[in-house]
Amino acid sequence: MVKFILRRIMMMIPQLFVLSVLIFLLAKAMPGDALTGQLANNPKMDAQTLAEMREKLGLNDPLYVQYTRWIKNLLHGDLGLSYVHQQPVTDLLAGRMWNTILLSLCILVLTYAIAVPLGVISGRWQDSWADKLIVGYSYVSFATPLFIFALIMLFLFGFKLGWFPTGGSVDIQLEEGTFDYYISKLNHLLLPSLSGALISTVGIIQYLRSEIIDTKVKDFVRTARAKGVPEAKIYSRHILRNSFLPIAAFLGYEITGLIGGSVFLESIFSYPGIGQLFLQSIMQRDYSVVTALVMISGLATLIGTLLSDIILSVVDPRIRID
Amino acid sequence: MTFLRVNQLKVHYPVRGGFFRKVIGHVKAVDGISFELKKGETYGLVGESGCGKTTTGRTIIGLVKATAGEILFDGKDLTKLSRREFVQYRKDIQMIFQDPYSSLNPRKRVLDIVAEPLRNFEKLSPQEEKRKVQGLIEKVGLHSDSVYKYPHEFSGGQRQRIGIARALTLNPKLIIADEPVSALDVSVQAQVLNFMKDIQKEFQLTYLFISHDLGIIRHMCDRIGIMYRGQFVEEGTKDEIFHDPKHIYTKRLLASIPNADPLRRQEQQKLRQQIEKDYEQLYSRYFDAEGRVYPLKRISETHSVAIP
Amino acid sequence: MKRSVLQIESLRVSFRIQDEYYAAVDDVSLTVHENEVLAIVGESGCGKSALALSIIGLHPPERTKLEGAVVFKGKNLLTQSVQALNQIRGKDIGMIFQDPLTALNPLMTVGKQIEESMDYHTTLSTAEKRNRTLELLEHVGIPNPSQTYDRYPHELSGGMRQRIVIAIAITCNPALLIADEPTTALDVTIQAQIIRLLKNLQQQLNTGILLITHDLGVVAEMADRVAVMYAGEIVELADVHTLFTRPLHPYTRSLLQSIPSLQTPKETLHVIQGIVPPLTKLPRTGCRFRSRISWIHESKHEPHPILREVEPNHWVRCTCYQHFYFPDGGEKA
Amino acid sequence: MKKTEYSPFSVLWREVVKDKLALSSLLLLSLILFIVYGASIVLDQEEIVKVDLLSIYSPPSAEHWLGTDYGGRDILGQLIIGARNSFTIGLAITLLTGLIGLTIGLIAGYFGGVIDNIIMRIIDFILILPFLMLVIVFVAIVPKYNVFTFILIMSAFLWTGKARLIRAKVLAERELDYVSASKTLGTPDWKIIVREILPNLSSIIIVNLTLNLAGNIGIESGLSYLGFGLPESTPSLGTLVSYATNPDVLQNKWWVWLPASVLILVMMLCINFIGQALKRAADARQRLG
Repeated sequence: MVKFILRRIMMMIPQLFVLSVLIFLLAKAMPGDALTGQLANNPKMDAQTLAEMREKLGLNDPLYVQYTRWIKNLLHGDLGLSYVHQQPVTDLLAGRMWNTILLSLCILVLTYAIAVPLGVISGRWQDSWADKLIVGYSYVSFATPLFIFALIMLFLFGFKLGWFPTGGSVDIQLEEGTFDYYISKLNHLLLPSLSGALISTVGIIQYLRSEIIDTKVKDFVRTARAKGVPEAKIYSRHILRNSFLPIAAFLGYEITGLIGGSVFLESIFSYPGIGQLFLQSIMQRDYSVVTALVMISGLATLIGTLLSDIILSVVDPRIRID
Repeated sequence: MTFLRVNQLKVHYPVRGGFFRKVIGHVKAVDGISFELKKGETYGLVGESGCGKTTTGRTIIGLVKATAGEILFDGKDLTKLSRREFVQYRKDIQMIFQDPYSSLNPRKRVLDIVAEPLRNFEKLSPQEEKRKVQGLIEKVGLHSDSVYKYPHEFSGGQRQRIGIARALTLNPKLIIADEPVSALDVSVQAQVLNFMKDIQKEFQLTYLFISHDLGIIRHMCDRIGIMYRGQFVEEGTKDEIFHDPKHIYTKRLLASIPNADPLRRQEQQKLRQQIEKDYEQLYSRYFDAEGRVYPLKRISETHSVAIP
Repeated sequence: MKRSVLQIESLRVSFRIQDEYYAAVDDVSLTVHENEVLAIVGESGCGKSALALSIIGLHPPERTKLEGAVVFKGKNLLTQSVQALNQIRGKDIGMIFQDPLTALNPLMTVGKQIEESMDYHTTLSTAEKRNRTLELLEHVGIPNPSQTYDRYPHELSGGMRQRIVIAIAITCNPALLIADEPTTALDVTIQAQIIRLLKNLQQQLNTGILLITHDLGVVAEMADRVAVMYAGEIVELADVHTLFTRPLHPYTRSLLQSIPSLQTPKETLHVIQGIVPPLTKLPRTGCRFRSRISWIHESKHEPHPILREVEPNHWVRCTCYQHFYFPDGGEKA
Repeated sequence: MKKTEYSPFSVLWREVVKDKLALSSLLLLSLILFIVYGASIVLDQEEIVKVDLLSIYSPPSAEHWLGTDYGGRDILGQLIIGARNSFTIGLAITLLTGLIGLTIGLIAGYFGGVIDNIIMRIIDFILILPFLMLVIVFVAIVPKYNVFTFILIMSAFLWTGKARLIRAKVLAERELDYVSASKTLGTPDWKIIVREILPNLSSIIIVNLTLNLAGNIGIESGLSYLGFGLPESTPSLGTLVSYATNPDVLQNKWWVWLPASVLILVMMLCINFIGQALKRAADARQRLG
């Protein structure tokens, strides 16, 4: 097991390397460099000082030297300096990262909490009215783009009905640490995460449904019936366990969707997370932040796929390597 | 007259493992077998699942690459030929597949299925092509209108005959039949087996007949090779193998065949128990330390056994 | 006379295909006695598997219609609730399936799969269940039972897996075993071992076995009595010796002639004309085999053929057997 | 002599027509596309994007059926042009990624070995990339950014899923004996791929392309919504929706963003219902064998 995880991590290294090179080159290809932003803030800076600062920051070094320096800093947790906000990127990220992780977790929990029961109902009572309803819902949510759904949710429940706050991550008047503060935080999370979750359930529902329908007619289920296993236990012990297996593999890949989703959700609900930060930074040409965010997202996806593989190898005895 | 000679043929697949997915061993699907086919005979390859009989057949026809050894056909070593050169020999060696369902493309009409080899090798006008295909289809006992139908409109036995018609299109000299009837019901089996015997005479075919069913092998074959874990255990004429088996593995295999006479049940059971006992006691005399059989040793003009 | 364990009375099993029901098993009556192997033999599509699965209600109920009666221990199984059936399945009636790879849950150790049936049919403690499982593993000829207990199905060979399936079926010493093509997926040497194992179990446990197979060789090796099925009906029923030495029905005779025999080789095999008709096109009246022996005149068939006892314990359907001959010169026995 | 109709297209077509929901979706979609493409020929794009300061945010009226935006521009006109652009671009991306994915998937699946290994490594790598972020970065840094570069950027990422799907199907198909048979009959590889394997994948490909078309329209309008989609000179449905980022517009000027949202929704639902019907038909066919 340890060996398997180790090898899986080893396999990530070349991917990470290529990813970092790609991002580094992209960062270099972005119009202007780290100092252009500063120039905008400080118009009095003359060409002479600019050139000197360039030299000092090593921006004139050959690419590979710059890359090595960048990656070395990266490994030390130094993501560079945001020239718009005039503070280290790590500091800038800390709070927003937490917000995004919170939002993503909420979406993930809600997604599974909605999708798993619906998928099971739909698969077990195939062709019943409940199944038809669930399948109908999954078709509609599959077809609906996230940003439109989120906008309509905001329009209806935020503005028209006023049930939920329409922006931010917490009521700014509240003090951190109080009970009301956390309630407010949760309240701000609810509408965006519900919007995200209701759209992302579709994959799991459809997959679980077809897995259950396929597993239902497998020979080993017939063996269990021939053993006299009661119907409820047939599902809990045999069908569901086997059907959940592929869903476990989904977990890691959800992360890609969550990152993309956070960009939309945070922008629509003005939720201060890294998705929103990313859009702002791109527009303000704050490239060190952009680079850091892309790198972190790539890493998160990689870890997600790693998690999926580990989960799979734990639950499926057939995939035990070594 | 030697027609095809297989010489020390090996097909090994690498097994990867360990930290860096290095090659840590080989699956020896076929491990150094030699035999030859004579013109017009039916040679049977028998063995249990995983013994390498199917791989052997597929290697001869070029679907699987040989790791080592020679396949001599018309004095040419087929394993050394490039794909382009091999094409010339395609016409002479054809194959009948096990599964009559997957071996016919469901999206093609019978006409297009049977004409496929013609289009590759002969430039015929559509009329000539159709005439030739209809002739073949009638030869295998189907109505000539069948050429406009799709495979799913036929039963298993009929599909298998369409497969045979396709194999016959180029007038091959050798046909490799890989479990040609094991997917069929017994009554249909008989039909296909009889038919294969008929066309053998008519087209002067040589068969390499691969099967796990000893009853069918006995019905069809002149000479038989018994395979075990990629190697030959015994080779001989039908009578030698069935009446005078020398290797304990062959004896055990033959004793396992259900006896169609219910009165001789006890007798058969006793024989099996005796052979099982011998198998355990004499194991080291027939198998080496790794559980592999010894190289074949010739004990008569036609009979060879793997004993030290 | 042996006690009977299962009586099938005028059983009809119909499946719904596009809003219409078609009988795959039609008016079949059979009795299985204790300590005997009753074989049902026939080609694919003759209804033998449909018959086997209907006994303990394993067909999907929403598209299956069961008529007649299957009497086991004084109860008609066809009218039992699923809960009541579950008390019988795995306890009094064990079932063995064709493909030992797919018949086992890939995510459960084989030990747990054997124990599962004890969970519902016994009040044994965990330790007792484990002991019984190890005993069963030993009984079905598995070396190292305690190691095998924790294995997953994919770690075992085909023959070993089939032994596990058998162990599951005999966990509660059932009075009846239904074996649906138990050796078809196995190599011939393994087949011989499994046949021997089943024969031994039958004698040790005094079990009645209903053996479903297409392989006449397996029938000859295992069965005490044989029912030959064609197109949903039993066409001949006799003890195994009679059936192989004095087969009467044209279908039985044709079938025996179409197999290459090891004992009596012949140049050409008998070919049965035509094909087994698909379920939706089964002939429903008259002798169902008549279209495949077209050289026998229509008048030789009965209009409504019934299964008749033509000699003690030898039953044949339709009168056509009296007039049947092989067009290519007859049987070379 | 009875000829049986067995072309996959005709079978799928029959299934869609039988499915009432899919049939009405098809009719509705055809109607929308007919109006959109028909009207966009007649409409003068210059006229529509011209700023008219006298009628800023005017609600629907006889002159402007769907009102105007912050520049006083006619919403209906923008809607039609936008729908045309979004659909055309979605279609272009679908076809381009379909072509790339199909070619690469067929090659990787059929030949296997080293080629397959390399291709799969590349695909695995692209799949772990944060797609949305990278597209935005590319859009931000590509010089001379226009519709074509947008299509290229999108396609560079989106072919992978299709290639993977096709490869998996080809791998399964390749093991079937009809492919072995063709090899033993001397049929060249390219012919086996194109004439033998491809027809057996056609229904899967049709289904996949249909569902992808909807997805691509969604991604395009989403990116345009964020401001990183089509260049400003090319109206898109997403651009109209993006006016809703202004809370005032979202709350009080529904005619600006709601029609575009609804139009996207309706188009995507229609395409999806057709796609799902195709999928059911294709699955059923596969079950039949």
